[in-house]
Amino acid sequence: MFKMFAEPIQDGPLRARLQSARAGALVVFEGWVRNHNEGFAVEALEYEAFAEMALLEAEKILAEARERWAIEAIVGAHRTGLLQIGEIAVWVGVSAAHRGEAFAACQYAMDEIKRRLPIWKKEHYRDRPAEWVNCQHCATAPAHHTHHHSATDGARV
Amino acid sequence: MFKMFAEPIQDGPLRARLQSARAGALVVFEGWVRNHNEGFAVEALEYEAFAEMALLEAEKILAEARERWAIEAIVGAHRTGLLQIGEIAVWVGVSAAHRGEAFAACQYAMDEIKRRLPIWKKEHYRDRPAEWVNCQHCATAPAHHTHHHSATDGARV
Amino acid sequence: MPEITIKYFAALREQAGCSEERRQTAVASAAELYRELQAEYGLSLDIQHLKVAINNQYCPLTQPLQNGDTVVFIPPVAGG
Amino acid sequence: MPEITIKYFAALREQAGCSEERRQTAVASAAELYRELQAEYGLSLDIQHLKVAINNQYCPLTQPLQNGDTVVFIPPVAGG
Repeated sequence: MFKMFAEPIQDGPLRARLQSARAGALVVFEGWVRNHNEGFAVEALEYEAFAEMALLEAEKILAEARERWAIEAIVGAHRTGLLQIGEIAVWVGVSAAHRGEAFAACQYAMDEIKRRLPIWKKEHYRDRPAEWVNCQHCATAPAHHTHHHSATDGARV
Repeated sequence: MFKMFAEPIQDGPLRARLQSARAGALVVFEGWVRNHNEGFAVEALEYEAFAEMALLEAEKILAEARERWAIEAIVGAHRTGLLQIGEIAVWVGVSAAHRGEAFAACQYAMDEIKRRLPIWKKEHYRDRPAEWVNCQHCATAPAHHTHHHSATDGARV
Repeated sequence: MPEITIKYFAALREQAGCSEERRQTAVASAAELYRELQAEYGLSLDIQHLKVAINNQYCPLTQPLQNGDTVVFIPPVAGG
Repeated sequence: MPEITIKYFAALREQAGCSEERRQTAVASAAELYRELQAEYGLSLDIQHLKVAINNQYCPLTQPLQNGDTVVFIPPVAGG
């Protein structure tokens, strides 16, 4: 199960899906809005999603995780709209019999979510105009900038 | 900060210690009592701790994690007493600017907690007498059993 | 001429000034469509940094367009 | 003779029938102390599977004991 939230992510219903008497391990990842990125003071973030495709792609990622590791359940969520510092932008939880599988599946899902979901963020800075992360680099310095939709370039967490 | 709980672990105060405007990532691990171990149906677990040393050793582990990875905060907790299926036996949370560090530090702390803290568990089975995990093996089959306090032998998660 | 729906997100949405439009066009591929839009709106993103999805499926930029297709040009993503 | 405090946990606690005791003993090391206790209580754990902590510090089993020491024999752990 993967959900998009326009309001603050409530983890209660997400966690409920992970409960299992067979599970000995739970790993939860939360991506928080932090107050800086690449040296600039950030005041807020705006997330925009191509929701239909993001949900399709997210379900593919969760299915891949279930196929690759012996886990009980995996659940994710992503926020859209304007977020303040400290708010949860992304949430992934995995339950499994053993902790190695829970860690690996959670980390895989997060890497792929950042790499593949059609979701964008606009950073609102304290000292300069807001900009869409990655896009402005591409527009202004394409010759020196070769990330090709990389997961890490300009990524937040 | 590491705490021992004789009552159910409440994660609210633990999570509060992890808050940081500089953190973009939170990883939380929970070890749950599961309903089986090594093929036997488990009905409950009893944890006993040499609390003074467990706390000393746990603080060493958290300090090692802070030294090795760029993290904002790391907090842990371990339960003692009789636990039912689904209850939280161990809790570790890590906040960091970036997710790689949060995952690595959390996983390291869990590995070391299982390996080093003087804490024992007695498994109460459905179909046979309760036993202290690891100890009975040592007593009854020392010649065939060479774990030497290993982290994985008979471990739950 | 085939009629195409185009959805815009993030920087492209701001530059196009709308989030969705329908247009009749004779272009042969997604790449040609992007050049048409780029000329009209002054879209700043170079096509080499975009992916394209047609009817919610990622496709090559050379994909021919059919009447009724929904096309989305996808800037470098930054979720999470 | 030196007086030693011994704390018992888990399987050792159940076999010794107590969680703590003080005893006067002439043994020269932690290992000798364990053999003394093993003979008295029939402790089933072989010493090769134990660690020893003296005054909350892990020590070699050969460590000599001092008056006032607190000794804990630590069976294979199973926390988490």
